[in-house]
Amino acid sequence: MQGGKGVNAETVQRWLRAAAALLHEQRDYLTQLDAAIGDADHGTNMDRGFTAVLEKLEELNGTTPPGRVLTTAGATLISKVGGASGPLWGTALRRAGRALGDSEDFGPSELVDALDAALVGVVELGAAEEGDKTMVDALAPALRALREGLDGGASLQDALAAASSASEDGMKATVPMQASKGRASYLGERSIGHQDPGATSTALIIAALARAVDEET
Amino acid sequence: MQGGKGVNAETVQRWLRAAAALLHEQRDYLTQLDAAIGDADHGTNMDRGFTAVLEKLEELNGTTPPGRVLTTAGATLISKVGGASGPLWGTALRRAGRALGDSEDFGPSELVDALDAALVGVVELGAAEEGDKTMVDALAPALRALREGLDGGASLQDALAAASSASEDGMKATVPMQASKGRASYLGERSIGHQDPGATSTALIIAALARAVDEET
Amino acid sequence: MSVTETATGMKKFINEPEDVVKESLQGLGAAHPDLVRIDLKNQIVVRKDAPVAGKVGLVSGGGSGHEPMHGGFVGKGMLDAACPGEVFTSPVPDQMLAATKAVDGGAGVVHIVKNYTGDVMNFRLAAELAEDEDIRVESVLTNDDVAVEDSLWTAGRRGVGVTVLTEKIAGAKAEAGGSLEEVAGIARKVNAQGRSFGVALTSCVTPAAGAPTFELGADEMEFGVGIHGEPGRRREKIAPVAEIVEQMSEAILSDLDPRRGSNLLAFVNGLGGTPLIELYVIYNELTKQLERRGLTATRSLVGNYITSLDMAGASITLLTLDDELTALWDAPVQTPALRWGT
Amino acid sequence: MSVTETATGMKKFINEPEDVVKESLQGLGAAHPDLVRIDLKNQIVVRKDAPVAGKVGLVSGGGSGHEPMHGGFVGKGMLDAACPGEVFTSPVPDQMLAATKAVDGGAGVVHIVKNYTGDVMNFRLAAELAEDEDIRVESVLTNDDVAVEDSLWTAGRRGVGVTVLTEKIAGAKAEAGGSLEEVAGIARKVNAQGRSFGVALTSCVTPAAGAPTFELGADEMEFGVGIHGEPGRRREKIAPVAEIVEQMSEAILSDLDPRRGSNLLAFVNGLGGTPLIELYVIYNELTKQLERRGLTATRSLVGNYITSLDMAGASITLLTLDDELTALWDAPVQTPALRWGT
Ligand SMILES: Nc1ncnc2c1ncn2[C@@H]1O[C@H](COP(=O)(O)OP(=O)(O)O)[C@@H](O)[C@H]1O
Ligand SMILES: Nc1ncnc2c1ncn2[C@@H]1O[C@H](COP(=O)(O)OP(=O)(O)O)[C@@H](O)[C@H]1O
Ligand SMILES: [Mg+2]
Ligand SMILES: [Mg+2]
Ligand SMILES: [Mg+2]
Ligand SMILES: [Mg+2]
Repeated sequence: MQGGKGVNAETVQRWLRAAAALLHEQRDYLTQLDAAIGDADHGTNMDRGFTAVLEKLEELNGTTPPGRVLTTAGATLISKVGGASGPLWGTALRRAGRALGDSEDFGPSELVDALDAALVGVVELGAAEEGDKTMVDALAPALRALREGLDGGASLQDALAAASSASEDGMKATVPMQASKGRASYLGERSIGHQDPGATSTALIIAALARAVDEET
Repeated sequence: MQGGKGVNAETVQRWLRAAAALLHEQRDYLTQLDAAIGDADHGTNMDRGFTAVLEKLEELNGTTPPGRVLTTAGATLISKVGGASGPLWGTALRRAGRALGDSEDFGPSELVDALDAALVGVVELGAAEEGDKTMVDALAPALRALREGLDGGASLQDALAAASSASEDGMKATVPMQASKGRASYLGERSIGHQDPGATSTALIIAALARAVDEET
Repeated sequence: MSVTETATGMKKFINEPEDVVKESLQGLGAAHPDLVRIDLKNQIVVRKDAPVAGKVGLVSGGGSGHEPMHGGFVGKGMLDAACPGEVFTSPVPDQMLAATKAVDGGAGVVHIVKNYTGDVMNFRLAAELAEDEDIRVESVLTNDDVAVEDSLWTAGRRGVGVTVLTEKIAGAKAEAGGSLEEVAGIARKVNAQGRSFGVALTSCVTPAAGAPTFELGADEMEFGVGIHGEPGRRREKIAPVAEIVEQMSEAILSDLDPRRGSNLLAFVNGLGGTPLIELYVIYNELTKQLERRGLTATRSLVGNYITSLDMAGASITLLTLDDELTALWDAPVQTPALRWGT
Repeated sequence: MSVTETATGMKKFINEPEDVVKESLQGLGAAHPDLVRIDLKNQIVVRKDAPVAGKVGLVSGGGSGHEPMHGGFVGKGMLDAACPGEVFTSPVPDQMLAATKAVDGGAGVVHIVKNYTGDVMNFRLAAELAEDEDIRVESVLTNDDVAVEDSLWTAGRRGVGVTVLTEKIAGAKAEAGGSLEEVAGIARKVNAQGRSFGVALTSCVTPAAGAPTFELGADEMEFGVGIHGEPGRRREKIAPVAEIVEQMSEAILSDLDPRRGSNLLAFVNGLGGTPLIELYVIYNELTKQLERRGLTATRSLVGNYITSLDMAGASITLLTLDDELTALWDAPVQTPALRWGT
């Protein structure tokens, strides 16, 4: 496969650690965003969840395949977070993990399949489409950009960098949107003008993935 | 009797009207004083009471003797005010009225006896002495000054003017006192530095009396 | 003046401030016609089936703003009537006389009076008027607030949380056919065996004033506050609840001084603006404090029962129990605010 | 971090913000050992004598901060278990599964779920897990808040006050031996016949944030607020309560549209920081609104039952009654927060 070596358990663990660090750092910011159009707990929720994930990672020995690491992380989020983001991100990581199966390491195309499975899981559970002002608005563009980048022959690193900035654009694009899913939808037009907290945490998680793979080389 | 003509029902009614007007005017101020060392209702209480007294006065025909006017006013305060000031001022006016009996009009010495009876009634009910930081600190000095003035040959008007300023001095003197009666006593030393609301309303009522008699001439 | 005009700091569901008490009473009557009736003219709440022939009548009253006390405690097994005064102002003798006459079943009437100068004076005048009409009246004073020293230099300790327990237990005694002396006796016993202490995190706002009665810093609490916004012993920085409850328990227990192994009724009361989730956190800390001292809470009451309008704060009341008090506490009660048994 | 360090705007009786829920649960368990037991590990409140063999189990849950809902409604005649999440965050499937297993008496378990995305998703995952363990689960959604339009463009109406009535009435049906379908059926009927509307005068302050969730001007109210501090339909100037209640009643009744002469259960609920004296003023205004429309409140509930931490505000819930619902409402209930009959 082209564009640098494959991704392995190492990378996945680095991804989750980087995500946990970013979410912890941005915890209060995410909660403030949620205060504006939700119930002021998104930062606390994600931070609580990924802190629990880190603890779980300690228990795993080095030999656990990357897919297993992700399903474990997803299950942990489901049992620790609650709210909307718990089941959604929990399902996302579990589906991604299942897609990877038990292989020791994997390449770009498997990563695309994994993220695709994650998105499908989120949409199955939450029934949100792009434009509904949810995490989907940051996840879907990331996946598209990754796929396009790789198809266009870019390296995994470069494709992920593109995915990350696409995710950020998607996050910013939620500002003018009127929410039609989740708590923010209760606000109707008053949800316009605020950035969606879940899209924001999603952009952080994608950025963490890009960073984790980048550090490979 | 020396020093101007006697006092009659007219005068008493003017007194009560003037008192009602002053208390209504100072209502919020009295309540603020009570907020500092009590429960923020003294202005409301006195205003409610004397407003009811005014209504009662309407029902009395001109022939009602002054003593009757005062006992009626006292009974009205007892039924309308509540709190500490209701029974205290109600008793004061009732006792004063009883002291005057049914005479058509009366002179300075009867007025002294009436105010003396009022003070005795207040002390019987509340067991406060001068220095306890209560209405007694404004009522007792007024009575003393009135008596001394008249004994010294002053006119009723002048003696009452002296009584009124003595009452104001007594009111001001409550500021440095530590309360040992009423709600303010719960504060212990923290009651020091605040002017007693009841002493303040009492000074207003004495001032109203001086004014009412002054208008005679 | 309407709420819109006086809105600053006035976050209240009211029409005219001067009508709050009467309108709230009408609401109480409309919501609980099976338990109470309202005499609007006399501004009193009367048990539906009063007077109960042969039963000692139980009357209490005081300023409004402490709901559900007292009106919410009128009903079978507790009060026969309540006299609500204006907000934070004791009721007048006329109300108390009307209530006393309305509930006298021939066995006499007990007045439960919280120890405040105004309440004491007005109930005293009312008792005299009632006796003029040949109704036997026994007055019982509650004065359980250990935040106030009971000395010659004060009006004496305030009546607070123990009043609720006194009304419930004396009410059960009256329901059980106790005589005037017995009902008054058990009421005095409850008062003697109970102590309270309160803490405020914010001031209350009276409808008449429309602004906080006292100012507290964002990180301050009023330690030993009264239920009328009367300031307390001292002002302190807000501390973790474990420390606050330790200090409150210490103040109460050093005065009550129950012997080790005693059974207690532990009453954690909200002052109006503090949510139940916090009251249960306080109760959790309280049980630790009691354990440390070899005491057991065999009965509990947690909620907003004697409040101070919208004040954020809480009080703790501890009552030493014996079999008689426990049985009377457990006896059926049917009032708007306390209901159990049948 | 301790309260003293985070005190600004944080007028709460707590230790560490992250421990509030667990410590409050411990307090609930300590105060009511006769009614409930606490499973701290799974963070659930379980009826003392659960599982009751042959009885349909009733489980509810949701974010904390709404006390007494749901933990205070666990006991005979109401819920068999409650799953409290973190403050304003729905609980997790693990808790719901543990609760479901703890109360299954062999007749299946009904989940009462308030319509919020998070609650719905987590209960859905829990139901799947329970079915894997061969426990029959029926989920009932409550969505009574008419402040939110129920359209394709929203997550649908929120579940609020009617949840309390649903838990009481379905609980009575289960106690009476109703089947899984019957209990779920009556619960759905209550939800279908009930509507609510809420107004906030102040924002709540979550322990985690330590500051108001939203800012309201001194003379503003949030009209149509949710129980998590979610802003409502619009912001308005505070008006006299008569006007506020007229608007609330209008919003509810135009949607519920009961026929003239209907009997209603009128539920005036405090959001946590509003004192009872005001709730009864609201009830008084509400009875006028109902009269005007030829409706009668034959049953009432007034108090803080589904709250939003320390928020000053109130909600009104109206439920159309028939003989069956009335009888089930009157049936005995023995929980920390609702108690009557035996
Ligand atoms: N139906 C849905 N589909 C996808 N994402 C959703 C959906 N509903 C909510 N979200 C996401 O969840 C975020 C809120 O998460 P969080 O605050 O943790 O949960 P809660 O709303 O239960 O408090 C929103 O910002 C949004 O991005
Ligand atoms: N025992 C007493 N004797 C005389 N005056 C008293 C006594 N107790 C209180 N007062 C007076 O009453 C005033 C308070 O009256 P008010 O606020 O109307 O009643 P309350 O204290 O019941 O709210 C005090 O300022 C004091 O002057
Ligand atoms: Mg949220
Ligand atoms: Mg006062
Ligand atoms: Mg007063
Ligand atoms: Mg939430």
